[in-house]
Amino acid sequence: MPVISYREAVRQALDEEMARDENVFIMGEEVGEYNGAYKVTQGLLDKYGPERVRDTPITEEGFAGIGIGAAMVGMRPVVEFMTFNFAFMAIDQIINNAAKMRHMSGGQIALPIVFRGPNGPAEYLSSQHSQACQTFYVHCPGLQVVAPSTPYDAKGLLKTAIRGNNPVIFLEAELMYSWQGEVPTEEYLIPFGQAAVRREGNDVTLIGYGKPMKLVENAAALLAEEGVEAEVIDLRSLRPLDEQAVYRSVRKTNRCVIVDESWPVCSVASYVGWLVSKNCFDVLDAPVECVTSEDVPMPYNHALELAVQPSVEKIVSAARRVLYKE
Amino acid sequence: MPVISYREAVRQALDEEMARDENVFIMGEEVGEYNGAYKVTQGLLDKYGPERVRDTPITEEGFAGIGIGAAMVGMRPVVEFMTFNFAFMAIDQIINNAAKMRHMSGGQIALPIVFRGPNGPAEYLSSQHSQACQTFYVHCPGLQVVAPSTPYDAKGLLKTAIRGNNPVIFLEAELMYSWQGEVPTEEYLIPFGQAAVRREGNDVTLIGYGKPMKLVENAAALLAEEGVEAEVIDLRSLRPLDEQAVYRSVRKTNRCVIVDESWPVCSVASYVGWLVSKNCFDVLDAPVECVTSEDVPMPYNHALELAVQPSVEKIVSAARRVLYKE
Amino acid sequence: MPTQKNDTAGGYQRQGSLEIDADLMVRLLRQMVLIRRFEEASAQMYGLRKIGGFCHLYIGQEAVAVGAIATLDLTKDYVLTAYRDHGHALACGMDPGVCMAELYGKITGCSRGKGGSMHLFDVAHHMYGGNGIVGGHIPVATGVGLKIRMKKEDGVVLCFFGDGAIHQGAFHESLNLAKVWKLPVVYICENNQYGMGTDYRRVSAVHDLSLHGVSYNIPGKQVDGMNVLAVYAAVHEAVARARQESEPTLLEAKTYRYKGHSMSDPGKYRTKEEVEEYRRQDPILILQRHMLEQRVGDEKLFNAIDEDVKQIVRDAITFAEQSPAPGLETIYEDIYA
Amino acid sequence: MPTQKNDTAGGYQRQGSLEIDADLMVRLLRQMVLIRRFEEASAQMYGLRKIGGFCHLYIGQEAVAVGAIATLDLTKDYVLTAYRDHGHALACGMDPGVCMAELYGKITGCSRGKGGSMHLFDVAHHMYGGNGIVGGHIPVATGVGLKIRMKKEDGVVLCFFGDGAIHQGAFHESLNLAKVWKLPVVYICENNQYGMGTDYRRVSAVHDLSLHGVSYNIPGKQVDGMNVLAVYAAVHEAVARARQESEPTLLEAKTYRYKGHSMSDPGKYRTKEEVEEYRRQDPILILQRHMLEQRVGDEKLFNAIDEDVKQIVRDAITFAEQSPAPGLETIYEDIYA
Ligand SMILES: Cc1ncc(C[n+]2csc(CCOP(=O)(O)OP(=O)(O)O)c2C)c(N)n1
Ligand SMILES: Cc1ncc(C[n+]2csc(CCOP(=O)(O)OP(=O)(O)O)c2C)c(N)n1
Ligand SMILES: [Mg+2]
Ligand SMILES: [Mg+2]
Repeated sequence: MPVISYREAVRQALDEEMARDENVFIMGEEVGEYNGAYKVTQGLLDKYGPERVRDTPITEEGFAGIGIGAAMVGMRPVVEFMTFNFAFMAIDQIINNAAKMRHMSGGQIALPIVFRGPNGPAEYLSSQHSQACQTFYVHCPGLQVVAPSTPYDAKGLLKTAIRGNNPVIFLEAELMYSWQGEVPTEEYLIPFGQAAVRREGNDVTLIGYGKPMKLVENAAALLAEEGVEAEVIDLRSLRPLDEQAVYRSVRKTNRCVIVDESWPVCSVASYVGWLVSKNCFDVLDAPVECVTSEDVPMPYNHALELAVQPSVEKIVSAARRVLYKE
Repeated sequence: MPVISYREAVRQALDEEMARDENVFIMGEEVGEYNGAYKVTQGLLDKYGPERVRDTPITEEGFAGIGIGAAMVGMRPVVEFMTFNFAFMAIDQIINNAAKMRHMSGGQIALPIVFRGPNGPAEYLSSQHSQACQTFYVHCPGLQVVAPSTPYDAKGLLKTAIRGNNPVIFLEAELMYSWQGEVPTEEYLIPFGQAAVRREGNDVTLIGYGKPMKLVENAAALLAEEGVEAEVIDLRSLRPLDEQAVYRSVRKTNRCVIVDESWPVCSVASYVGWLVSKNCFDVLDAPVECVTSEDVPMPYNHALELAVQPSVEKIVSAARRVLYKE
Repeated sequence: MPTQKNDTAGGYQRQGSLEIDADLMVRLLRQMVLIRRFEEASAQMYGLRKIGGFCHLYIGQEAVAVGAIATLDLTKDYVLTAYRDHGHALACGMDPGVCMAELYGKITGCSRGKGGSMHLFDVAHHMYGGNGIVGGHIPVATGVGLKIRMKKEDGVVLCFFGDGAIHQGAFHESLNLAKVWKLPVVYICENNQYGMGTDYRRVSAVHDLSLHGVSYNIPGKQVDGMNVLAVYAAVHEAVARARQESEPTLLEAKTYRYKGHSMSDPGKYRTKEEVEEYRRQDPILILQRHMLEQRVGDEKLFNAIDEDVKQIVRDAITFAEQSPAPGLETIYEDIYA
Repeated sequence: MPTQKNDTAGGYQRQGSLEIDADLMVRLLRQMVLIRRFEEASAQMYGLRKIGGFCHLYIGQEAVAVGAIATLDLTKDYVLTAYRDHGHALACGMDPGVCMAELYGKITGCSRGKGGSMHLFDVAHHMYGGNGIVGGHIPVATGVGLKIRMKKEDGVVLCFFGDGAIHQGAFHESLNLAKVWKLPVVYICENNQYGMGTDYRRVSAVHDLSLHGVSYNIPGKQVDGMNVLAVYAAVHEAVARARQESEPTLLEAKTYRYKGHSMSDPGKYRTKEEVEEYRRQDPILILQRHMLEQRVGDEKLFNAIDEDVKQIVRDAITFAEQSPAPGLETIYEDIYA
């Protein structure tokens, strides 16, 4: 199977869906002539022209809303936010229009639109440019939210997102774009709401999604060296959430650590933490631990920047805690 | 002690703080000549004039940012959002500027600003006008968030908010404005981060905040009739959160129900639910239950509208569940 | 709504270079009267607590929606507006019973009782809401225009909004893109002088709102929003430009609402005299007077229309009254595909 | 920065009705050269990975910040800008060492290593950032103007932003309120022709950005942003209006950045020739040429300034290099009062 980058996987999904359906188009800042701030849309302007690969001015609220309007009447826009930090400018459109349109029209209107772009900390960016914004969307019914952690998932989930008839928040990450992974040449789609078991084990369940998955897998490898077999679950889709996959694993391991690079309060981690605590109450041998970013804005200094985020050490340590080894 | 309305309590806090400090001023839609969309600012224009009670155009992003700028240089703006549903227009200013200004200036800049207004469901308003928006702010470090449930708390907490040097999200509710309660004539302030025990009991801890507190107290009364003594905790302040008050109670009752009128996923309820599950792990006799709004946009039809929100019956039923009586 | 009857002789009237014939005048009158009676009934039913929440009546502004939407072909054109949407909904030809049922929160309402007064939608009639966030639908309407352009259709979009919405960033971002992308959207600012209790002159740096076109190289024009024929003519011209050249236009229709902002607003921010003055320029009276002058209508016709319309509104209420409420299970419906 | 030396004779130059004396020209030149050398050093240190993340150089645009800020009295006036802020910071008189230490992420940086290149702040010099969200600081700057007005101070605010920011709703909402409330804010659009890789003409409905004043009844004016004296004169006039009449102004300074958008941008969206053409209109050269003509400076002076400035920049780097990194405990600091 060819090994390609996450960036290329996203690009392939866009390319294939644009080729497949002429209603699919891309809009956002620098997606066209510049080939994408992070080169995700490289080559698409040349292939599909400026009608379908639209450079916008820096007006997130405006173009998000324009995407919504186009989607209401049958187009399938893919709106790129240069990063999700800038989507706060557009969040009224997403929360008040995209998530509500089907509902407040009594089901008359489908809204096939994808909002995608990098999310979460990158490097040396300080506090306005390094936020993990998933909570803002996962909280809101009417949206779907996915956060693929591999090129394979990125491609399969993005194709599902584009073909679906719901507004989807599709979370990538600048630092993931160069990650490599196997992606088949044949077409495939990955349904929403299905977590993936990345590693099987009986001693502790490690749950994560998106960029921190690499840390989680590395932590699991380290734990294996000390004889702890961790089961690793990648949620992939946050809304809908595959609760059963989580419970299945925790019922086997009786211990659970959740990893999330967002702030801790009202995080996906804490929500899953509560779900597990409640629904696996009788089988849990230890409190559910969450490893999140610290509850602080992101500092610029790199050592500090790394220190506030989840790390392999923090995950290993949390796993040891739920195993009462620390 | 005089009995006044929640509306009047908020108004008194504004009035007293404006009288005390000439840097305090109010801005927002209809706060002046109209005396407030919900009459909270009644009389203040007459008393303090249009320089300090400023009617704005309908430009939430603009006037929120203007408030932030004024606060950076020593003013103490109180920004009214007609409702927090409209604050999505301004949330970039709140998340990216208000919550970050002190941090990204390395502590040089204090930001004494209050964003206040009604939050949460009112009646017959459908999905764009009836959202409980706390998660969006509680999630974000750099902000403080309070949600008083009584006139007494509203006054004391608002005065603290205005005198403090941090950006505060102050959550009221349209349907609470007419609630009555005792408020002393002498000045008092309520510090942030202190929950209130509304009722003592040993059988189950019921936790809530803001408007649903009335439901929680009614539920406790009903439970008492069946011989269940619930301890009722009003969080009052969501960020900072008085974790210890919660744990203290749950360590006594060994059972916990959390009530929250927001959507369930990534809610304050689920966060507290995880905290309790983790930090009271050894003493919990039952899984922590959350009673939230349903995970759906708000319908207009009144019966449906009520059905999606927390109710006394739902709280009683959850309490019974954690007592294994149902 | 019964199909339009051509019950007058074929007089016509020039409005600018545009010919407006008797049939059209009757149609316009009929729609304005329908909206007026529908709104009066809404107020009454609100008083009886059949309708709740925010209910923003359109009385006084009928000429704007009616004159503007009459220029459209709603098999290919589109309408979007804000929360004061009953008038636009009816002018688009939406069924008054279905609209009233929505105000009642019934399952037979256009939005299955989920949307209420502020969220009237009818995909069949190309009425795309009914939006409650001031300014929030302006980019959305612009996006409908983008679809028309991308699909090379010859439709146009009318985007209605208030004087209060024009300051929102969303409006400005939209106009810039509509011009840059050459989108067939006619932006119609219904300047009824007040955004809630705020006289627009208190919060607007300019008092001629059509000036906002200048920054976007978009033609801007003021039009008498109490005169349905003037509205028709101005929108007709803008629609033609949109349809033929795919160019946006900004129109400011000077109008007035007789009632409070919503049912809960006593309207103390304006004088009785001011309201009376505008009532004397009532859009229905203006058109009727004009029809009398042009001899394309008489009291008898007017009365017939009124009777006809009243019956339609009575039927709408009966329909709403007799419709069932949505079942509780519908709470989980209409959220995801 | 050492205090300004008056090392030329007292020649002066009229720019419009404004007198610009030799001392001022030397000061302006010195600041522009300081920024130039500081930015070159930043690029170099970025190459050495001493600085990371987004680093937006101001080279080519020096005349705008320097000419504009020179009109201010920073004991009472204020400056706010976006993420391309090194030039404004230095023009406000911020210590180059403290700025460089911030770029290095050191505890001695103005923002204690929390902010980095995009977030230079110095309350003592009334430099209020350094904001990373395009358009997001425009309302904030407007709010600083509101404080001045409410406290009846006679300060003014300069709000700098790019051609890319002018379409953001935040800009439009701000201008409307600045006019309605009569705020002493001068909005300076630094039109360096590109917002990242986007030629502004591709995304702007109008090509004369100063036209945006029209919608707000605010005077709008274009100015040659490569000519520091022209900038000085135009801003001087706008500042006077703000100070005396408390009225906002919109200025569009036509300028150019020589480097990529940030350090990671190869700048393929423009030709070498275009860049070369602007380099020939280099703001430093233009001023030097002018000073030579006016006989208020010579090569010797220019070299002396350059040597002096280079030493300042070397010292700044030494300071940054030798400063300690912030301790891990600082993570929890500077968040709440
Ligand atoms: C973003 C937002 N802010 C505030 C409101 C509350 N609100 C509803 S209508 C209205 C006034 C709007 O006035 P205008 O645009 O002139 O329309 P009109 O009501 O006159 O038709 C306000 C402030 C809202 N719905 N949305
Ligand atoms: C709201 C927002 N959207 C997008 C970005 C990403 N971004 C950073 S700078 C920039 C270009 C801005 O161009 P301009 O305003 O002309 O300023 P210049 O860089 O030319 O100084 C963009 C798109 C951002 N920082 N904020
Ligand atoms: Mg109005
Ligand atoms: Mg630029």
